[in-house]
Amino acid sequence: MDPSLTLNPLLLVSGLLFAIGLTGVLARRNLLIIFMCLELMLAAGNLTLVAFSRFHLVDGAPAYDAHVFVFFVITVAAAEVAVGLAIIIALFRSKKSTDVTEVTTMKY
Amino acid sequence: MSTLEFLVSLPLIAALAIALGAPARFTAIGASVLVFLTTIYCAINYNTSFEDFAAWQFESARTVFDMPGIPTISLAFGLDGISVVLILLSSIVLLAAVLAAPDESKVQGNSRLYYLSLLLIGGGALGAFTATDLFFFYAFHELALIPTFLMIGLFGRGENRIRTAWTITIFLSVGSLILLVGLILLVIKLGAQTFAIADLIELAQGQGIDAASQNWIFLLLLVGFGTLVSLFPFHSWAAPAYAEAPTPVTMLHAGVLKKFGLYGLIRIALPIVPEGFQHWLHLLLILLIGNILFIGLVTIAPRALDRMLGFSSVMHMGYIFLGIAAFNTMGVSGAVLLMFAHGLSIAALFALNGALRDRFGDLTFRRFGQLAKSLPRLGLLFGFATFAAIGLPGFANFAAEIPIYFGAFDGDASGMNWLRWATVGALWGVVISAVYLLRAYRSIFMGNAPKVRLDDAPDMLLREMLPVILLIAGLLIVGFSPEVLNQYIRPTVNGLFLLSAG
Amino acid sequence: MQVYYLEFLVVALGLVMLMVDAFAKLQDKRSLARLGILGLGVIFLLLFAVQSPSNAASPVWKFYAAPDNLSLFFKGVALLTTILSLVMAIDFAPIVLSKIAPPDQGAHPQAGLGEFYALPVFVCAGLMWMASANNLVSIFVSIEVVSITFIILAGYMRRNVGSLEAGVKYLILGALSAGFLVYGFAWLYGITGSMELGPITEALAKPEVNSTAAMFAFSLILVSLAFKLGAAPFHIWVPDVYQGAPTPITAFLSVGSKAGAAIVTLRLAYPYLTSPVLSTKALAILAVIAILTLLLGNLGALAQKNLKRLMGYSSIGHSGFLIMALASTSYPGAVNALSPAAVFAYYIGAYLLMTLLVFLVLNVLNAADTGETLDSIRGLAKRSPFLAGILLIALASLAGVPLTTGFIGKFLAFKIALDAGQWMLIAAALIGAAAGFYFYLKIAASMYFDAPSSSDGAAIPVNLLTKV
Amino acid sequence: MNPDTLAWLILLLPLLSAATIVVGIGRWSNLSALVSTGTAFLSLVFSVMLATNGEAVASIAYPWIDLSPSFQVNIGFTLDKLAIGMILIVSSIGFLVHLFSLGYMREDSGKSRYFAGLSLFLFSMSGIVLADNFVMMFIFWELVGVSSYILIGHWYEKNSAAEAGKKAFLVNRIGDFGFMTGILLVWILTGSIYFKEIAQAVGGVANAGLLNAAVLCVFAGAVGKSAQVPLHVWLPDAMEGPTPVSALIHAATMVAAGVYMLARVSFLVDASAVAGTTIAWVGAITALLAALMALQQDDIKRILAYSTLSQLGYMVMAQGLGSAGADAGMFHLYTHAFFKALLFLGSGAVIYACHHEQDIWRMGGLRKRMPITFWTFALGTAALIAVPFTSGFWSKEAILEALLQQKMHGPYAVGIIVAFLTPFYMTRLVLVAFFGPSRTKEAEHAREVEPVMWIPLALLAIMAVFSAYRFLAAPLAAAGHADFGHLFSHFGLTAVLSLIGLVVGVAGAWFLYRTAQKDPISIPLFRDKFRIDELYLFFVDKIQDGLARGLTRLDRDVIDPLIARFPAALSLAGGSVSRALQTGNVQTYAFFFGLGVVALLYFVL
Amino acid sequence: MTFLFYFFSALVLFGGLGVVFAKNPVSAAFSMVISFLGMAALFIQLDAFLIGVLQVLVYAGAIMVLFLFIIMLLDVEEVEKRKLSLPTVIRAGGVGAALVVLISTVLMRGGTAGQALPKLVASPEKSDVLRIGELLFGTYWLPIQIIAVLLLTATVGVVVLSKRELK
Repeated sequence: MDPSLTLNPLLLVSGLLFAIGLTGVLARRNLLIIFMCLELMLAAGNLTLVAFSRFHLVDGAPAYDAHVFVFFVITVAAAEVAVGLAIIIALFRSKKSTDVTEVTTMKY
Repeated sequence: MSTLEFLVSLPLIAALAIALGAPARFTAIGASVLVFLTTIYCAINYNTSFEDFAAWQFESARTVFDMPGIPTISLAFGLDGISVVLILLSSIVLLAAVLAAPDESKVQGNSRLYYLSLLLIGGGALGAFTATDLFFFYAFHELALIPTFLMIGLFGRGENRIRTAWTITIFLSVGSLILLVGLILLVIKLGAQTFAIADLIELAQGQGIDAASQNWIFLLLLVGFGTLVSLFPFHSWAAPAYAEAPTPVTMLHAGVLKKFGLYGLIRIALPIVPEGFQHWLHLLLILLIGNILFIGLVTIAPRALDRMLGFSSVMHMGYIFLGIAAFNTMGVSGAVLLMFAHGLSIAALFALNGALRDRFGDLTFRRFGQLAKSLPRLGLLFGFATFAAIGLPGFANFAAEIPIYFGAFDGDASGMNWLRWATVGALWGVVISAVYLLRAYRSIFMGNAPKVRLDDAPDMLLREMLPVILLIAGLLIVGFSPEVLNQYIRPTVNGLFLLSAG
Repeated sequence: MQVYYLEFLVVALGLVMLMVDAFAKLQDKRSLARLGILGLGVIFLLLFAVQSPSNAASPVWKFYAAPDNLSLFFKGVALLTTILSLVMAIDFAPIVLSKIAPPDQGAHPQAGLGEFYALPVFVCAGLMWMASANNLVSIFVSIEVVSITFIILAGYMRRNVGSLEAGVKYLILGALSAGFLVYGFAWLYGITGSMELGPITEALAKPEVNSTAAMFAFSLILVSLAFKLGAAPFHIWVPDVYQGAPTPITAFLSVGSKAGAAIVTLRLAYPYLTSPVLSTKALAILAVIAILTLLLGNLGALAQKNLKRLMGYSSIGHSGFLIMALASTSYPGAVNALSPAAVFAYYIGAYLLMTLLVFLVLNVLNAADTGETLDSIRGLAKRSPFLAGILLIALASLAGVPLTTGFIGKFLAFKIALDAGQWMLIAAALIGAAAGFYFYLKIAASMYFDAPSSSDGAAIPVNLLTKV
Repeated sequence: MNPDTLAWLILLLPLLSAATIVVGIGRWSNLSALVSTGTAFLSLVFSVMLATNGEAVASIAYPWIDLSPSFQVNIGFTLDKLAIGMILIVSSIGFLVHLFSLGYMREDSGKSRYFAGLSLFLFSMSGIVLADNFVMMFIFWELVGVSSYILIGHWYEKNSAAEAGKKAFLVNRIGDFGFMTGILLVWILTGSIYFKEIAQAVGGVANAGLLNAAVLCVFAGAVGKSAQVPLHVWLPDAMEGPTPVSALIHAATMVAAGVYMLARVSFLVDASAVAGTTIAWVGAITALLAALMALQQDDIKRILAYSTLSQLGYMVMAQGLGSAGADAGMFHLYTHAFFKALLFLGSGAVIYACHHEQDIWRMGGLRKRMPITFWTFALGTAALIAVPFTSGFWSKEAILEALLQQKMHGPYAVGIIVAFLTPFYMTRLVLVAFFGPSRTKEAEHAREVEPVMWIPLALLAIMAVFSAYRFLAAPLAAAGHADFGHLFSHFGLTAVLSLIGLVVGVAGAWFLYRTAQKDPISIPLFRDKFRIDELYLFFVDKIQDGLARGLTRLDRDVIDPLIARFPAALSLAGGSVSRALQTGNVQTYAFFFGLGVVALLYFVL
Repeated sequence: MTFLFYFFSALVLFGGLGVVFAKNPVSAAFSMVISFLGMAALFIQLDAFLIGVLQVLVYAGAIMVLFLFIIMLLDVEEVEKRKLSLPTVIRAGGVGAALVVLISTVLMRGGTAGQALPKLVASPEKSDVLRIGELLFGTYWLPIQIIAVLLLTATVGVVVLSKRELK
């Protein structure tokens, strides 16, 4: 890879993706899409981790600890998606909708 | 188990026993009598030549909580001259209150809870007055909070009783929270490793607390203790609460529990943060004059006896504060004596108020008149209690007020100062309290025939009179011979000023 | 015995329960819960048999802190909470079943109940791991075990709108907080180059550490932890989820989840609070959070009518006290200084007892189908003096009336804040505590002062296990 | 018996009697009456024994409050001439009143209470007289107030009596407020509360301003108790009590206490010229106003009451001279005690005979029907209007002389004017009540009273005439200086003016009232007592009660909201904010979450 | 090569934006896949081959399919009926923009600016798959067990939650 690449652009990309994900969570009403945005945020975290690991060499190699962490994050994300989708299905069954703004029976 | 541990646990054990099914009234009276006898025993065996303010008699202590970072907490008890007087007060009023409580069958609701709460309140007071560890000193007082709340809400009179229960509870708990902050701060600033009051005083004698911190701490203590004592302007809980609480609770609260704040000021604030005290002296004087004159005048206005008595109890706190503000042997001794006297007299007044309420319900003055004719015994006892509260010679109140006035006036002859002007105000307050109490007496017991039905209002029975007679007898004995109690108070208060003398 | 066996025993217990549920034809699946209670009880006893590690070189210690009193205490809290939640869950069984309709004809009439008892056991394991986690990875995975399982449990009663709603809310906000946690961990790793808390602490203590980046990472992590603790401004989920979730789960969530989050917060804040460069700012931000939490939680509870919701606000308020203790830390403390860890331990210990007591009573009421609003406990003192008395004591303790355990916690929190001279915090805590008096006593008032509502004047049955 | 024992017995016997009646024997009213009268008699006996003993120094004191070394209050005695003389007056009048009451209150339902009150009164009064320090005096001072409250309000079913009792107590309390302040001021100035020590220390007091204030404050006590203007309003109302009580209050006990106290502390008045002048003027004004008011009263007891006020004015005038006038004042107090007791008991007999009719215009012609009463009453009147050679003549002369000598010309002039007025209104009273025809049935059916009532009258009549003479005034030797030699050697301006006043007054009344059937002159201002009562009423109703109501409102609407309700409302509002965040919409929650993140990061970065 | 970085970065970001602005969930899912593919490429550029492959396998292969499956299951028509509401978008955008500003601040002041890409020292003897495998099942045995528990509970949970109900 181009040695002229510096850390900041990578971090910027991940930061932007994180912000985009957050914006999506805040803006969208469809639970499914909200869930995708959450995945984007997790992925942004992963990108940050990998970027840092590549810039903090251990014995000349990338820090694999971070890679392992990314591995865990991906696993957790998958589990989360599974559970989330299960809940979404249950919700859809009872409400016939995946619009979060309709889930407001409890307030104040 | 030491004597004092026995004394304090008696009412608590009795309360537990009632909760578990012991006959309520019988157990409560039995426990109160035992408490009374135990206090008498303590009083008799107290060595009155003992002038150390940082030491106690009948001491006992057991460590209950010890962790790094906070001072050791011990369940420690002890008696000084002041607490001897106060436990005497507590036990007399407790006995009177339990006697004045209605029979189990006449309690509207859970009679077990009724007596149990009374005992808890009494036990809390006894604990607070005998604890020599700051933590338990505080904690025991709070013990009474919930029972008071329940008692007023459950057994109180009037439609507003629940609101009133709230008011008193929130007011007092906020007050105690502020107090708690003050107390913890005090311990921190002293760098104490225990909560033993003796250690705290000793530390204060050494390095002490810097002036700025003293000012803060005293202010916190003043507001905290003051709220508990209904110091102006933190008084608005008192009158309605006393008016609407069940009679025995009012007797215990107005008579005994309220004195905790004053005791705290003398026991904790005066020896440990004297500079803070001096710094806020003028504020204290203004507030206590607020109690005496402002609340005094307010006391004239109510149209019903119970509220008026409630306010009068607030007003009379001003005199005790004046004694403390005087900050000399006379003033402080007088203040302690007045705590005792006021406790008995207000308890007697409220007991009689309760007797009237049992007979006639609503206590609006307009409905009454000439009762001395049909209820002569009630009239006579009420007269005694009234005159005691007015501060008539022969009753303990007067014997306490005199040293307070002299204490507050003490000093050089150069002229008037704040303290002296405050005393003059307090003297005028004596006129005011005569105005409202005599008005009350006049409109209830004298004058034209009453509007209320007298057929089903028999004169007082011996059973009802007993608590009042007990209280009035106490007042008269001490009034004729204040030395009965001064012998305890004097050395301890001297000890306090020996401390401040260095 | 090695300390990390404990969690595996718990997991094994959970597996056994799942297996029994699946293969043994149980008549009454509630015996599964009893089995779980028994097993967890045994494991709780084993806590006292933990030895100091013999295999110091094992890689496990990179992820798992050597046993100390603190972690053992929090493991105990986790076990105890789970046990009590299972006790509640036994009573709660009919309600759960009514909200998850039987799947097919011929299926076991209690289908779905077994998992309701087994999942908390896995949560327990997660909480115990949290108590010992000392590595970003293990912290992350154990937190996720707990929170994902809680999502399931909160939404467990899927035919109940409230429960489902609780599940959805916890799901979205929980995932959001997980995103912040990952992102924060990534940055923390980027700054320090390590996943282990020990080296992280050393790295952050260096004077050349970049405070902007470090504080950025701290904030992101704090967002997530504050969410788990229910601290403002990330507390918003708490009342809703508490209200919607099945009562035993609410109880579990309020104590277990909070305890786990508390110890993780303690661990993760430590490097920052000890760092000479970062501690001032870290303390300030904690103080702000504490003030907000104390006020929003306690004041929010004032006008609350639903008891579970009220407990939610109360839980926020208690988090405020916890964070207040953390925000008043001074590292390195004086020799005899009060450590926030001790305050946490006492506070959580007391909080556990009284909160679970409240929920036990609520659960009994729930099971007796009396509802969970303030109105539903009107006149409880007349219907069931025993329950009312218990609830009164628990409430007094929550309110912090002296001579109850709750007072010790509050007392310590005040003490440590006063030690630090945090005046704003103290003021907020005073307001909070005063408000607490009001709303806890409001429950008591309803029990004692009001007449029982309408017909259900009957005494409420309480089963023996709950009574104990 | 030694003087100490005697003094203690005199003091405690009445208390014992009162306590016995209250605690034990109250239900047997006759027994109560006997016990009370018996102790009164014993007191008299012991007083006489004390008097024959002469001056003594008391040695036994009871330490009441002992906060040594800073403060010690003893119950101890002064047994000098002043005290002994006074105790003699108190106990003798007291005994006679008891005796009279046995008859007068025979049928009363509250007889036990009444006699308990009398005993308490006697106890209190003895305490004041014997006190050797200010605090002790104050103690009994207050007790006198209570006793008067009990006795004046004896017929409590009557609104007027209930009010009168209360009024007496409260007005006295106002005076006591000043008295206590005065005591405190004297204490800081001289460092003592004991009369003996104060007398020694008062010379050394540097702060003259404070001393003036102190003496005036102490005097305020006397103003209240001795019913001087402006605190005189209670005394006429005190007539609501049974007549013997009026006699007791007016003659020997309550009102005398103020004068006695001033005499006791005359050294203080000496030390403060300003205070002395003020005291003299207050006395003078009281004497004048009271005499003017007496001119237009119709109630026999009220006329006497105002005359008492007026005479008290004389005494206080004398006390304003300090030790120079103290003897004269006490002398007048002594003579006045007898003739005023006589007059009151006489009027009591009249009222009793007329079935509780008190309006003089509804009497008339009693001279024939009640001869003994009439003659004794006439003798009392003679003494009061200072007919030469009666006791009142000597004592009044002494006061005016003293005033003249001390160059208090203003009060002296007022004193002379009053000397014109007194004979006028007293003659009016006697003429209307005893002469002419009976105007009502009650008056027609009046008969002479029984011996138990007229014997005291007779005894008192003797005293009224002769008490000024040395053989009877021996106990008051220092003061009692009525002798002919004195009269002739000093026969001068004062005597002449007094005699002119006497003649003019009697003649004027004779001329106006000899045959009058109704009052020929009408001066509303005098009749309405200068509207001072209304002024007080205004103060109580409008100012005090208004203030009470206003402050109540302030307390309820400002202080309570400020201290309690405002914070509570604020908390609830905060709670609403907190709850308003919970919209129930998870998207909003996420938004707050994001907002929180941004805020947090902004705060940190 | 820098071009590749920018290209894939753009892919990542536009994919992300696509998710946010997609009209219906299906296109959102596809945008997400595009984003993740770009990210996988970035991973590979950063010498994280295994992670890159996993990213493709797990996200593009599994998760997206899962999403699509659910979307189909739930009947797309029903899924998104309403448009975005403007205030929500504005406030969300506001928060997002603020976050971007804050992150940029961190990037400017956070000490990460100008860090050049260090050269890998020699080609690794072991592939990163091997290294990560060793780590995962050696050093990281405890977390992997925990993750296992997580997957177990998730599975149980999903089964319980989505069990078919009798109507």
